Amino acid sequence: MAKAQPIHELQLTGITKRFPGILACNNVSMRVARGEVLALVGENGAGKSTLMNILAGLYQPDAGTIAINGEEVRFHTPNDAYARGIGMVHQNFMLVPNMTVTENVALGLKQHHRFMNLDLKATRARIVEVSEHHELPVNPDAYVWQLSVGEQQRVELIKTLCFGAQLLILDEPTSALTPQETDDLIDRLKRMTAELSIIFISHKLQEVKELSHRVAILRHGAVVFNGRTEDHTPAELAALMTGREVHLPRNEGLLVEGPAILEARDLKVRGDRGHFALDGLNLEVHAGEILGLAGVSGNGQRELAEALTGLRPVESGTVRFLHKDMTNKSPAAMIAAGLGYIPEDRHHEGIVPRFTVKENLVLKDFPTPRFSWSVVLKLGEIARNAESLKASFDIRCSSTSAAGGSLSGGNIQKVILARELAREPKALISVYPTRGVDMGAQEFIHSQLLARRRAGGGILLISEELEEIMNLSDRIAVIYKGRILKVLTSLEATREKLGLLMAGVAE
Amino acid sequence: PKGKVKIALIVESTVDDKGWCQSMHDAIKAVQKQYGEAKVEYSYSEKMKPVDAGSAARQYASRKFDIIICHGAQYKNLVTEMAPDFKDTTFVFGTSADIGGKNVFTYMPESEETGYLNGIIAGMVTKTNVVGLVGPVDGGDAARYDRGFVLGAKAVNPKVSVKVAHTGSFGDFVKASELAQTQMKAGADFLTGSSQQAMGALRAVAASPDRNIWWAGQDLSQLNVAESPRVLAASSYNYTAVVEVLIAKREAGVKGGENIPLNFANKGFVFAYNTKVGKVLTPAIKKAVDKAKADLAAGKLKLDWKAVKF
Amino acid sequence: MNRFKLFYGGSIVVLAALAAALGAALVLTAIGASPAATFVTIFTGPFTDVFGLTEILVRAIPLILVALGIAIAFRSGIINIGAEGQMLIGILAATATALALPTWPKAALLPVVILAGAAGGALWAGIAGTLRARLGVNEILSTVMLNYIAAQLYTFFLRGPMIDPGELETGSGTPQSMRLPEAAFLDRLVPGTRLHMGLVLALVLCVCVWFFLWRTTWGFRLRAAGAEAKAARYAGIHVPGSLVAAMGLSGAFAGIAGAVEVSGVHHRAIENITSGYGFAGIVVALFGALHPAGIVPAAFFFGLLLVGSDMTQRSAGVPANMILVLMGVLILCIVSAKMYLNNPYAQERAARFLARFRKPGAGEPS
Amino acid sequence: MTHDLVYNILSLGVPFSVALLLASLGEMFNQRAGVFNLGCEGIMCMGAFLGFLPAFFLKTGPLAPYGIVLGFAVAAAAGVAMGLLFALVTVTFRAEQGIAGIGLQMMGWGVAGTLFRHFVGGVTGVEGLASWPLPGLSRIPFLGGILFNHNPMVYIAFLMVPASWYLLFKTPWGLKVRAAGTEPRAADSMGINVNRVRYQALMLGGAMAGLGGAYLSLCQAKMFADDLVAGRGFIAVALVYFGRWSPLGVLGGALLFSLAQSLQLAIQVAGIKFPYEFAVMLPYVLVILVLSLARKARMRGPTHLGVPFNREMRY
Ligand SMILES: Nc1ncnc2c1ncn2[C@@H]1O[C@H](COP(=O)(O)OP(=O)(O)OP(=O)(O)O)[C@@H](O)[C@H]1O
Ligand SMILES: Nc1ncnc2c1ncn2[C@@H]1O[C@H](COP(=O)(O)OP(=O)(O)OP(=O)(O)O)[C@@H](O)[C@H]1O
Ligand SMILES: [Mg+2]
Ligand SMILES: [Mg+2]
Repeated sequence: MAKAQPIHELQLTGITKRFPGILACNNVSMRVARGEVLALVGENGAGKSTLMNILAGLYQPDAGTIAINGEEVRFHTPNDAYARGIGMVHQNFMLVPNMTVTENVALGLKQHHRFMNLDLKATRARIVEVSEHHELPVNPDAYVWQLSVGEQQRVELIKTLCFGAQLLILDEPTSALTPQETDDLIDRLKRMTAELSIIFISHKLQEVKELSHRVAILRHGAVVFNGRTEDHTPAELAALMTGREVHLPRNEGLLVEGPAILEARDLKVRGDRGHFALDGLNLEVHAGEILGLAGVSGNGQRELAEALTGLRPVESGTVRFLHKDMTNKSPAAMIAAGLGYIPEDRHHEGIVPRFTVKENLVLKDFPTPRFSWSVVLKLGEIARNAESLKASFDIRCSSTSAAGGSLSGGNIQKVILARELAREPKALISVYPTRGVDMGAQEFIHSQLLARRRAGGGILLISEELEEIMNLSDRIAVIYKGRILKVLTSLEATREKLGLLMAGVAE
Repeated sequence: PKGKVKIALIVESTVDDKGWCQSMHDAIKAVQKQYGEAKVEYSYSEKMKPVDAGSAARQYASRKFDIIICHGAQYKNLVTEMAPDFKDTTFVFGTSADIGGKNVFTYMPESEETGYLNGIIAGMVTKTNVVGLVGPVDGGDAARYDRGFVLGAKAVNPKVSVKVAHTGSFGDFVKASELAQTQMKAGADFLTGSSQQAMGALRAVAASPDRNIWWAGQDLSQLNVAESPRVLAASSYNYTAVVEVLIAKREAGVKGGENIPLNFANKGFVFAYNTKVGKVLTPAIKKAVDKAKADLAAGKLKLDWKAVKF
Repeated sequence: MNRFKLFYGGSIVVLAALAAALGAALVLTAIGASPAATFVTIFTGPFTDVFGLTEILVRAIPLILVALGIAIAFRSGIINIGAEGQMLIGILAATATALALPTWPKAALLPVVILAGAAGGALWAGIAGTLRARLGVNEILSTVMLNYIAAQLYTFFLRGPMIDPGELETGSGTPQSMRLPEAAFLDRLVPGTRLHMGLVLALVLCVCVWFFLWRTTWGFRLRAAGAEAKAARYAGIHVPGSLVAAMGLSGAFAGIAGAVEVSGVHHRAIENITSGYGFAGIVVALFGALHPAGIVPAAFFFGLLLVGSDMTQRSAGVPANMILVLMGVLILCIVSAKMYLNNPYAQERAARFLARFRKPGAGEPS
Repeated sequence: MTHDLVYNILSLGVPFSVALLLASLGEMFNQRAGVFNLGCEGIMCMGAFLGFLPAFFLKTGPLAPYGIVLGFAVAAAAGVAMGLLFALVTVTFRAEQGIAGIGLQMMGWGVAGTLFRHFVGGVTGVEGLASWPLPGLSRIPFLGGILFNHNPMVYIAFLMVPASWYLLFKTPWGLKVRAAGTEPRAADSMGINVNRVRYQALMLGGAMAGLGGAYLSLCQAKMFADDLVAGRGFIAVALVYFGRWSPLGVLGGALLFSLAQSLQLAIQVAGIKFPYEFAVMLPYVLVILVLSLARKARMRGPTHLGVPFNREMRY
């Protein structure tokens, strides 16, 4: 792969792409100049990823053209796009977990493929070179499965840069990053604009504002707005995106000290790699409050959620729920006792993708008398339940008999939310509930969580979005290396304080 | 025969398996040749699982076949159950020593006799006093052959040790070959075996670099194949005689109700030396074998094969 | 659009059938047999008389039963290639039970015999299920191995403890059990044929399986665990338990198939009794889309194929192995076609392709 | 005495493993690339028959020595063809791999049997490959006879273990294969033609299964018969799971199985009194036992095994 010619100008004209029954991109035209950052925003399912996949050579457009420096190009495979200097970091990481970073990069670096011999040394050297040049530290010999999400994101970036990208497409690169990592990334990207152009997709308008020069907004596959970023506030952009005003709700309630319903005492729990991910953790969630759990991911959040829900064995310490000792009780027992859970991985933990929406909506309650006579399912009741939840939670799906997996991420999240809230849980553990979800859906999810709080449920909200935590929580606990470093009331908490605590600095 | 006779054969493996199924097939072919195609019509069905055999037999019966030979004891049931529905048809199955219904013949090779003769040769030829027996499954006529063989070997050579082992299948040629190799490694310089898989064992013997390892078989065709320089003797079931008896009895109006044993006395077996192996078969051996054969034919020698345990 | 769908589906099926016929014809011609005569025999032969018809059903009975079990396992996320072995153990259990209770009346004995078969199959499959759930032993590996073990166990019992004493007395020595008491026979449905009550049982069980999987909480649990184990675990379902249960049930059906074969057709345990139903059942289950409503027609079709192609060696002079070629080629063609039938992407592409001819140069269909 | 017994078991068990080893290594490539080929048995049948055919026809002529080499070549070619057919069905048409495999197995078995009937007619032997003791090495006491006194295919097969390892872990193609079976989307996004890689893997796997089959007919049984392969293809597939998709693991599985086979035959021949059926079961039981007792290995298999790749179709 010879180094691609610089891209002075990229022009998309009239791009149209349809999938069975869906017009994903509808006559889209846009333009990116050298050194420019174009932000592409829109609701879930607006067609952003599809458009970018076309640009990256993965999909073939049904109509329309791509021109680089005024010359029309056709990309039949991703190779063609790379050859012209277009590199993409996909929404879902495109990394092979059981290979090393070097091997992952080598996969695409065809110039290091010799006959019957893979020149991993050269690839490794190239990685080191790129990572030093762009200040993106990475261990080339680590296996991808050993890396944190942030590190994987970095690997994706390095990979794309190693291939010699002139135009970098980033599809929701920050949706799984911590605030620090996000800031870091944005900084780096800003510096990179000296050498390349960037197309940046995000649901976080703050980032869009900070990074991009221009914004294009997609709605239902068509461009509805295209203009300079500095001329518009995030609120205006959100309104353009959804077609209405978006207000993320805030927790305005008074701090009421209800009884503690969910408690963890001296909890010690092992993580997947065998170390103590929770190391003597103490925590209390009270009825009628939202307890935010702030922290950089990987400090034991996942293990805490799983230990509380009975999914992960507790080595020592106790879990009490509704004043009963529930340590190492099965998930079924916790569910029956009234614990709700919105898991991190919505696609594989939250729903059964091949089950219909209505089945997914009773995934936890199907054995209860409401949905079954002894062992026989009440299909009518299950369907009625689905229809009413579909309406009250505004779940967008063709019918409640559609496969859960065919819904967009935001709608899958609504299905989970509907299922968990409809059970009126005494306590709810909610992990990264709005990751990758558009503004409109975020607004909805937040208001639902607040409504549950008002109804007297205790909520443990695990999130990395300080914005989200500060908006919703009554109290905020900061987790660091498997322990709670400090608990603040929402009045005490500031961005700066939390940031320091999350970095492990306790006064 | 006076009129035309239609014969059908149902077999579990194939008619070219150089073993159990082929011997019956060849016999019917021989009879057909002898009487002329105009007199004997013949059709066969191969690879018949018990359930398939049921429908094949019924199709033959409704197509007015006179004699339907189900060549395997596993077909016993279907014959027993079908026979009353087709009273004009002669059903035949074996191996079995049962007496079937009015229109059912059974046949039973008393294979301990052929085994005994091969055993005598083994006992006298072996230098290492280790003899290998490659068995398929320990049942039916194979079990009788194996036990007869042990009796024969012990009768002439008390010091001989017969290494009996089974592959657990009738048709796994590769396993039979592996087993034969194991036996040769364990010192066997004479091997034998029955059923179609025996060919695998014989191949192993023929491929052995040791030119002093011998074989005695249970199929005359083994005397005329590429491996025959290793084969000292072989015997075969003379199903031709059985088929002839079946045709004759039917002409005479007897449709069944009898068991036809195969033994040396009724010429149900043919036994032959390999004439091309030179001096290995000493006159003493031939003498002992011929005497045993004559005694068996005359009924003077009774083999208590059931007493042999291994 | 509907007319298009019909046309699209139709042409795919025709193409697949043609490809299968071509493949088979190639081999037939190579050995000098007539393809036309062969095909005519296969697809019309069994229909020429009542007996042929009933024979199709006789084959379909164990196919349905095995396939139902396979469907339960696959739907529950565990792959069962061990139906052959499970049938064998089921047959042993059923036969032993029937022989142990010779005096029982039919109404009591028959259900017990079939349940014993189910228990035997369930036990054997349960080994693989437990190994997978407890120790993570891949079930493809263990079921393949257990098939061989079951086959040896089967001859061991038929040759030893369960051999018909008559076989020993007469010296025939054939490894087979005694004949079952008549009370353990499944009644014949059509006199003069081998069609037996097992058909009714199989069809009833189809409805039961459908009800079980889609109408009960048990089925819901199993299906959820199979479709996405993680999500099922998060929803409070005990996934290892459901794996063992699914495998056990699956084996139970194979065991029933075995028991029904013995009680309905052979009336004693004999060698080679499973006739490859354990493998064919997998194919039937997958053809039937792992749904009872699909399994029944698929089993009939395979029954026809088995009976029809078996006839070819007698009426068209085709060697027995040709049956395997035909079935193999047919399977390959049908699975290939199937993916095109329910693929909306391919459908859309075809529609667009056609549209190009209808309105030259104009846009897309909607 | 025990020394001899151990020697016999080992020196026989090693060549017994070759057919399984070849086929399993081939299947390992298939599965590493994401395709589950249950039709291995069918390919072995075709390999066994077509490998046998040249050796059979050239048996008596002056070309006899080349018959065997030609046989292996034809078997490998037949394997490639069968692999291509399977690829067409499962990669291009994206058919369900499990059923397609059973279809291929039936077809291979049937075609081999039918053609055998027509062109050969009955169970027949061929000269087969003689053993080639390696000069020097074969005279090492004990080990020499176990490792270096076999026919050339044994050496070739064992050399294929490191070769496969190298191919899989040290070459660009191996990298592509591993990616195609684990994260085909990732591979695709980096410009790797996932389906082409799968085609190639299936062709290679087919060739090796074909060689495995030919080993049975040309080296082990030195004959062909309708049922020669007798389920070894299924065992080969199972051994890939046993070996957890690594060449060394597959070698371990093949050796364990065939040494157990050799052991059980030796036990029977030694005349130990118990029902032989239990001896015959031994290898199968042992494989399950070893896998049950082994700690769960960390390396997970190709996670997209059995899933057809389609860039546009999701979930
Ligand atoms: N491979 C596909 N097959 C079928 N339909 C698809 C496919 N990819 C996308 N679509 C359709 O195209 C539309 C656009 O999807 P796309 O992934 O581009 O959305 P997006 O804007 O990236 O959403 P998000 O913000 O959630 O990432 C979707 O509504 C979906 O219906
Ligand atoms: N095979 C498919 N057929 C039809 N539509 C699909 C298919 N796969 C995905 N989609 C649609 O594509 C759209 C975007 O899919 P995608 O997986 O990018 O979801 P998403 O909203 O980005 O979720 P997330 O980012 O949370 O993973 C969704 O609207 C979804 O309904
Ligand atoms: Mg997207
Ligand atoms: Mg998204």
